[in-house]
Amino acid sequence: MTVDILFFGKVADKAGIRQLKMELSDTGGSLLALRDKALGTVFAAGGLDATQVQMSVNQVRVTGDMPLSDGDEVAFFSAFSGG
Amino acid sequence: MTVDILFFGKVADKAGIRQLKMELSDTGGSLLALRDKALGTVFAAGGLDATQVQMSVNQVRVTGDMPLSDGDEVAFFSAFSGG
Amino acid sequence: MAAIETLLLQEALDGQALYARFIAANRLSGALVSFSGRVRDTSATGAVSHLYLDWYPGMTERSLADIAAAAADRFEVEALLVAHRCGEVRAGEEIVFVAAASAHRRAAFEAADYLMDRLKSEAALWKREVGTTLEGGGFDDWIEPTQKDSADLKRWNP
Amino acid sequence: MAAIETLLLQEALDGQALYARFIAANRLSGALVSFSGRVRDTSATGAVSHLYLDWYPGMTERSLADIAAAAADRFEVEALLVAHRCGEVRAGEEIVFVAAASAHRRAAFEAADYLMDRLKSEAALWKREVGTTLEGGGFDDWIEPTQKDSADLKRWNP
Repeated sequence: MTVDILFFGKVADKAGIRQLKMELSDTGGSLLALRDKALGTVFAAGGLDATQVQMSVNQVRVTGDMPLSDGDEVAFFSAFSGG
Repeated sequence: MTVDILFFGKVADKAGIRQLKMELSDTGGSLLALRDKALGTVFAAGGLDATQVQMSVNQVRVTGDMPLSDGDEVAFFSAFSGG
Repeated sequence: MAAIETLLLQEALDGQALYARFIAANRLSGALVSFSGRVRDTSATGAVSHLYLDWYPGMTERSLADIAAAAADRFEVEALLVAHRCGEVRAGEEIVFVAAASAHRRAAFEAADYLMDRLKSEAALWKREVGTTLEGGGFDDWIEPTQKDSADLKRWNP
Repeated sequence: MAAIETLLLQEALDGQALYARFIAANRLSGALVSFSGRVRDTSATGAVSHLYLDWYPGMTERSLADIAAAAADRFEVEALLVAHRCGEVRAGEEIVFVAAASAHRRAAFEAADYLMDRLKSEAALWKREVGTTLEGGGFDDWIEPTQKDSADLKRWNP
């Protein structure tokens, strides 16, 4: 039971990593728990906090918590800036 | 002492004429007098009245009366429609 | 100082060529907005074969230049191009093309929008629409500015 | 149903070619508005050499398509084209092109304007600006949406 984790933009930059696999069991299967664990480890070095990190699950943006399933693709990223 | 008179748009159409020379002395040298004389003769057949006729003198739009000089170019036309 | 070009064309207006020229001349601008207007083949009256745009040589050119100069005064633009047809313009042909280049996208949009609203009611042109009604009869009508055209213009001078 | 095309391009974006294609595909539309955005060679920070646009394959394409679909729902348009660069975009190169075709000039203007405001804050792209400061040092900064971008977006959802 694993999830694929991707990082984009400033978040990828600060985390110093673009991709990661994590065991779901390590985080109780919740998105916010996964984020907080990632913040506590990967992000801490870059000085990022939760307010700077946006999320998607299977390429759909999510703002609150949700349960994760085996094989889900979770992404953490900074605010979009296009145009 | 003459003025050149030009007609454009619906006004030219209704008047059935695009160009005309008139003696200034016939109208006392005033733009509105010239217009009313033109309305009374050329325009009458087309059923145009003064409210449908806009004016310029020497290619500058004029809304009220003004004295005319020898050789002035006066135009009568309907509302602009471009674009 | 904005670079301003205005064209009154008796022959075909080629928006694609004007766009290419404008984009090539403004490679340092961050934002470029263009508008192209074409004669539609149908109107409320019926099937349109062509428009005829009456014009006043000298005064019409000056009205285009005045409208472009007012847009350049009002918006932070680096370049403006205004091209308008006169004479007979057949259904499917382009009748007007405007483009605005600016450092700022909002200024470029607003300048092009403003140019079009003013051209519609304040360019010295008189438009006649010629075609065939559904019943098969011919029509040939002078087009006067609509209330909508007048409302569009008032947006800029509330 | 509006004809919608969205493109995410890792290579050069040629606005002139896209314009030519769009105008050719929409010869029956009365009004056509286009916007082209280019990377400027200077910013508040200094001389810009290039932008780098990070993207999320799949999600970025879908965000462009969603924004275009929303514009087609909201405005009376006949066709929309949205093209956006990703990856490295050098100063002077085009970064974004949008075009809208409609029977009505106001709808074409509004659709293009709306597309740009949404792309700025809601396309799944992350922009880094790279260059040299006036003092000669290098910079490499992530660009976050500004208050102005957020205000621009709010115009459509007051």
